[in-house]
Amino acid sequence: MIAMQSQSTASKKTVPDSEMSTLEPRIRISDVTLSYGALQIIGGISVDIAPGETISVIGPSGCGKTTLLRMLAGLARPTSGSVELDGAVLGGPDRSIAIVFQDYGKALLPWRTAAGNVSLALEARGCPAKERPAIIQDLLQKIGLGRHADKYPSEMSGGMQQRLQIARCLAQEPKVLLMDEPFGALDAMTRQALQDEVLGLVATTGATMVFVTHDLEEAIYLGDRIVCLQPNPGRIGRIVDVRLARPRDQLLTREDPEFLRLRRELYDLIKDDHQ
Amino acid sequence: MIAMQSQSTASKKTVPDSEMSTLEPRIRISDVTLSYGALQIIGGISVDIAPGETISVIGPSGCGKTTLLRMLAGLARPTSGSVELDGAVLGGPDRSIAIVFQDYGKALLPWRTAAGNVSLALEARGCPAKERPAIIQDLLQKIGLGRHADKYPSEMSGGMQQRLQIARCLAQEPKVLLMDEPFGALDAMTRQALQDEVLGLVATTGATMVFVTHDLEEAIYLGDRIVCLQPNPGRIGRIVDVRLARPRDQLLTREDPEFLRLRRELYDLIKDDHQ
Amino acid sequence: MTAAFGKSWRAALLPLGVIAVAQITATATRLESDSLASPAAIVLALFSVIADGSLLRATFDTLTAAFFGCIIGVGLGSLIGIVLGLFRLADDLLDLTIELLRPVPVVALIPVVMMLLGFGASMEVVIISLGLLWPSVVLARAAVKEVEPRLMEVSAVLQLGFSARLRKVVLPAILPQLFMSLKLAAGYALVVAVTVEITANPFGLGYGIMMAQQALRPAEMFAYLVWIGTIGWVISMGLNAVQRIFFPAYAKGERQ
Amino acid sequence: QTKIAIGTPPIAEVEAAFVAKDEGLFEKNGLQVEFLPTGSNQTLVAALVAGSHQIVAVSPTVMLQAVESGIDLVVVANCGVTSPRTAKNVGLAVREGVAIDKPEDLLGKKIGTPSIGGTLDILFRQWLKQKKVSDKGITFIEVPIPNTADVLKGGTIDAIIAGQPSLGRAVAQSNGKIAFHFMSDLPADIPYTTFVTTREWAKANAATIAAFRTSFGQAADFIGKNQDKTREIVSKYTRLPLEVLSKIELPECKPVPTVAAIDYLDKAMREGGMLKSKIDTAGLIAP
Amino acid sequence: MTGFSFRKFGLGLSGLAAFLLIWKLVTDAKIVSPIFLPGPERTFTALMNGLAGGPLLGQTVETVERMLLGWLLASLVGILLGALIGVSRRARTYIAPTLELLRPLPASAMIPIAIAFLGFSDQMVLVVIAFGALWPMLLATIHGFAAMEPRLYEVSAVLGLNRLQVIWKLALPSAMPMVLASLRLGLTISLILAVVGEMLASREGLGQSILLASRSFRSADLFAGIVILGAIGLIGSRLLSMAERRLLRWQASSR
Ligand SMILES: Nc1ncnc2c1ncn2[C@@H]1O[C@H](COP(=O)(O)OP(=O)(O)OP(=O)(O)O)[C@@H](O)[C@H]1O
Ligand SMILES: Nc1ncnc2c1ncn2[C@@H]1O[C@H](COP(=O)(O)OP(=O)(O)OP(=O)(O)O)[C@@H](O)[C@H]1O
Ligand SMILES: [Mg+2]
Ligand SMILES: [Mg+2]
Repeated sequence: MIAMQSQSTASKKTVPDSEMSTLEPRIRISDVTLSYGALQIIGGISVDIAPGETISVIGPSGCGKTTLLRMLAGLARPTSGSVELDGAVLGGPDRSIAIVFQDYGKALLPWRTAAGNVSLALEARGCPAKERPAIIQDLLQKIGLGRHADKYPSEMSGGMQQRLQIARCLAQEPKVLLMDEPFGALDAMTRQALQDEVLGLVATTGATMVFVTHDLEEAIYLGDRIVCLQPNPGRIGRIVDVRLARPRDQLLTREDPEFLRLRRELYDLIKDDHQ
Repeated sequence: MIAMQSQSTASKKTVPDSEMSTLEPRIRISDVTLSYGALQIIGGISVDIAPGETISVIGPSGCGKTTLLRMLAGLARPTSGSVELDGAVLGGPDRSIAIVFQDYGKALLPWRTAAGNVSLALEARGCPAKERPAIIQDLLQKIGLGRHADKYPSEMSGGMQQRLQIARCLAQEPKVLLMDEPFGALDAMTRQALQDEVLGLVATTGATMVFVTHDLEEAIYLGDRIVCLQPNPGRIGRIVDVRLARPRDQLLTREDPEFLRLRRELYDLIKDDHQ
Repeated sequence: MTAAFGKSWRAALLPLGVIAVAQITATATRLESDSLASPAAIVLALFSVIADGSLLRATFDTLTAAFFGCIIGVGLGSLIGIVLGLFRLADDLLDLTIELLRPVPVVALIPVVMMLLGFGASMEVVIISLGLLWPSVVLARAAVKEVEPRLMEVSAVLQLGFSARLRKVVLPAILPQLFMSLKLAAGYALVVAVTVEITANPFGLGYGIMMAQQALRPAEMFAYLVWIGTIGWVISMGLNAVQRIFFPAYAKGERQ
Repeated sequence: QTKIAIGTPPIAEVEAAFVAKDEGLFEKNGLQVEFLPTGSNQTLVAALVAGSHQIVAVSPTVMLQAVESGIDLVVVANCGVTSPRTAKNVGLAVREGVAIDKPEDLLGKKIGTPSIGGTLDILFRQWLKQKKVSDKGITFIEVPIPNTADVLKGGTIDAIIAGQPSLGRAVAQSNGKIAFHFMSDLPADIPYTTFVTTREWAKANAATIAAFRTSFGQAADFIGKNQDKTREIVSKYTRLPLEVLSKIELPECKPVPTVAAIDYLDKAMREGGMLKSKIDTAGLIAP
Repeated sequence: MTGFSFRKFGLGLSGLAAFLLIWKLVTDAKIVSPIFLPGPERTFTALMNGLAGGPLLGQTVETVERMLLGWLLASLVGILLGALIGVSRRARTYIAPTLELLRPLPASAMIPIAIAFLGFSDQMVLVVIAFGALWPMLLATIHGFAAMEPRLYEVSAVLGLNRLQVIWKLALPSAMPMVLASLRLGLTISLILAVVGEMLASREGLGQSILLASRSFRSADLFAGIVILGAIGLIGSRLLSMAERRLLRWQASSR
């Protein structure tokens, strides 16, 4: 039950190191635990996440990544400890926090087309009907579904459904973006394109992002810090700072020696955990 | 609409090259097309798959990988062309063909525990009730769910559900194993362990496998041949032979120069396609 | 337990309010009628029919008929509905005929069934099951068509036989809907039973209503009605409890 | 002892059956009677044909229609019949504010009737005919007996044909009056209900029918002599409150069926278009 | 998407033909007296007579009108109440138990009471129809709300949808298959209750015609009425299926 409070700061260009520690964290996770009955799933996690920061979360299957994200979204109540958003304890879901669910198939409205599903988020935040089509088309274009606006989820491939869910979350214009293996069903090229798309959006909107993935390179490429979870119960094993310059580039960043070093480090870490 | 009939043979140790061409293919896909209404999804695919061979399928999101697999499983009827299993045209689903669905969350019986879900396949093939618990426990152990036999799917993480579905397919003892991004929700270590597990099973049972993935390394590591699909409509862009020795090894095989060469080749291929 | 008790007074608020208003109006207008009665008079009448034992006998007769009618009607109807939901051919073949037969009021068939079976419990059971048959068919068919297609594909791949597919995939998947159908049917069975008794069969609660009506005892008629409402409510509560005990997974899912 | 099942509507007009049962007259004549007061006439006929009952009491008009459509019924006995003594039991109640003083005033009005095509209904139409008023000019609406008073008061109809006690209540509640005691102008001895059975059964059970008739004869005597006791018995079987019954005249009980009465109704229904084909009325009474 | 298939139509007709044949065989075998159960030919003759010169057509219009109005009323009330109970805990505690208490009350037994309050009016019959036909829609809506994919409730919470939006945009569409099936049931019940209402409250219509036919043992006329009822039900249900195919397009494509 090691709860490591990371004092290190993210090396994001927009937010200089010195400023970071003085800034109020956007999300403060304080000694959070969660149990189902007698079974403890999450055991004492504490992290502060600064505004605009991107945190990658990795860890073995079933270690509690999804559960942690659900708590950040206000969908699950911690058994003890608390999650704070901008200094106020999070009591439940909030429109400023978007979450991309891991089971994309279930999170879409089967009776709405791709455009309709994106529209839902716009309707929720009261966007005027006239402006919606343009925003929707723009978002669908960005995630590569521009030509599929009229398809129902049942007529889309797994990767397309996954992307559709991302588009809906972006339509929410969230302050905090929680993503649970959002690119799991995508091929390498589409995935890289979307990584850059998301990074760009996060940079322009200043959104804070927590990104669950099982792809180490993805975790490094996207994150300011990487939280490595250990299972039984889920807890923080290590927090790794990613000191790579931004904006990042699919070719250059991935060839950066620091990138390769981090990859090796993480790989060894999880291999040790696995044994 | 280029339909490339691969004449090349898989370099599987058990089946020498010379024998291959004389052998009846286990699966013969002859000029298969599929349309939904006016929309053509699959446009003329032809491949022969030898018994015991493992084919990896890669391709961009929405190119028709899942659709192809569904036709091989007898779940979708080709609009033209035919799929033959052991020389007989496939008329519908068959118990000797197992399929791991991409949307794992929907393919499990929510009212049965992990053990119960695996049991379903045993019940289907009339396995005596007394023998079932041992087989189930063995399978769950293999995929790392030994301690979760009594959990319901709703109480499992995404990766656990995915593994559970694989266990059920293995319980079917299939001649042909169709896998649709089966490891998409798994972390790298679990994924590698399961890759070896599946390879071992395929080797011992002599099953034929068609494996859809978006992970190039996984495609190379598992396959005897790699079918690269191109979208709109889905068709074969290239078939790449994997001349890597078997049994394969996570460290050695991945360091093999041929492995790295193949990776580069595939990467360039899909990058070209993507542009 | 206490929580349930603590809540039940709130449930009683609305009916109690209505009763109070009714009593006040009845007293104020000095109600005298052959078809209406004041709540107080109804309560008195209820006690008198309970006291002379006629109510309990009638209840037993009605419930027995409703029970068997319900079992047969819902069982057969659901089975037909499931078959129709699973097999396109059967559905196409019978759809037209079923849609034609469905709107036939069972009341109109009473004389025909009477011809075959005369007065008695079996006639009533047959009519109740006829009345429940079509609704059950429709609901079961809709439920089957709603089953997650992926699960149907799983059973196709595993080549489960009809009965295995039914027992292992379809039934568990549609159980919540079947239960809803049963809940609906249980209420409706009571309705049909009482209707048959009012119009034809000389026993049970409906007969009691008919006699009270003919005998110009509105209070007694209302007493029967109130009693029927209470029984139906108890049955429905019972079914809810059964649902919670036997399908906790569904109850859990449903409460979300 | 012969066992038979009898079905009747729960009304005072079948008093003889109640009395014969309650006073043990059936037993005395070797009949063991199971007794079921039942709602509608049609189901009673169906029960008769199905064989679950041997004798049922139906309105004679229903019997005639059944016979016309091919159900071979015969009359066993009568009970309540029209008579000057009970003429005041039935009347046309008119609500306050509706002017009906002479029969012609009925034209264009809405009139409630307890059962379209029932005995009262047919008799009222006969009366209209006597008064040279066409029933085509009047809208008849069927109103169940318990609703008589409420419906008249509610104003959806102008007048209603009713028997006691509803008649009195309807008049009182609507501040109306009884416009006509039309029964006074109609012939006596027309049965309100009649006990019938199938011809087949009647042939095979002549002795039972004789015993039944004897019982009814004795019951009629009893009724003539013991009005109060009869009221008690009727109240017991029909569950009509005794206070209500004690305010009205009990129906005249004449058990022996007559061809004349059947002919009268047959003619009336034929004129009203309710019967079309020929019926051998003479053969309708069980030998 | 034309919605018409010859195969389906042909199969449906052969099913119907088989049914008519069985009907004919049963009546020819005289299992039930022909006085109560006429054969198909006699029914058809009576139907033709009634439609050609007789009153059947006008009565049909009356009954259909009554049925439709009652059904609309019942659907509206049922779905609104169901939605209310589905989302509001307060409605669940205060209203639901009373509804459970009312549900088993036989609509036919309510008619005398309704008459007492509303007289012999069309409104009275409407209220009775609405009362009786309400329950399937009510239960289906409540069930649909309860059975909605839990993940979608989470989606609505995250998007910050208000209660009305959750009902309108998530719960109702998700309950749609069930609700549509219950609308069909409701239509049938409305038709049956329109008929029963006409019988008991003597309103002009098929109900009264059936009642009078049954009273005078004109079973062929009675069955002619029943055949019309069947036809009304069939047409209503076909129209609903067409609506269903449109509304459930998203579902049709997944099978
Ligand atoms: N409702 C529940 N009841 C009991 N246990 C649960 C429940 N939900 C989740 N768990 C358990 O909590 C643990 C963590 O689950 P979680 O979904 O957070 O894992 P994860 O890290 O997201 O895994 P994956 O990478 O496979 O998605 C798992 O062991 C799972 O079995
Ligand atoms: N029922 C359907 N109706 C219309 N189009 C469909 C239907 N099912 C699939 N498609 C289309 O077929 C194409 C191929 O889908 P498929 O699921 O086979 O893709 P995929 O290669 O598996 O993609 P992914 O990697 O994202 O899972 C997609 O463009 C999809 O929109
Ligand atoms: Mg997860
Ligand atoms: Mg796919």
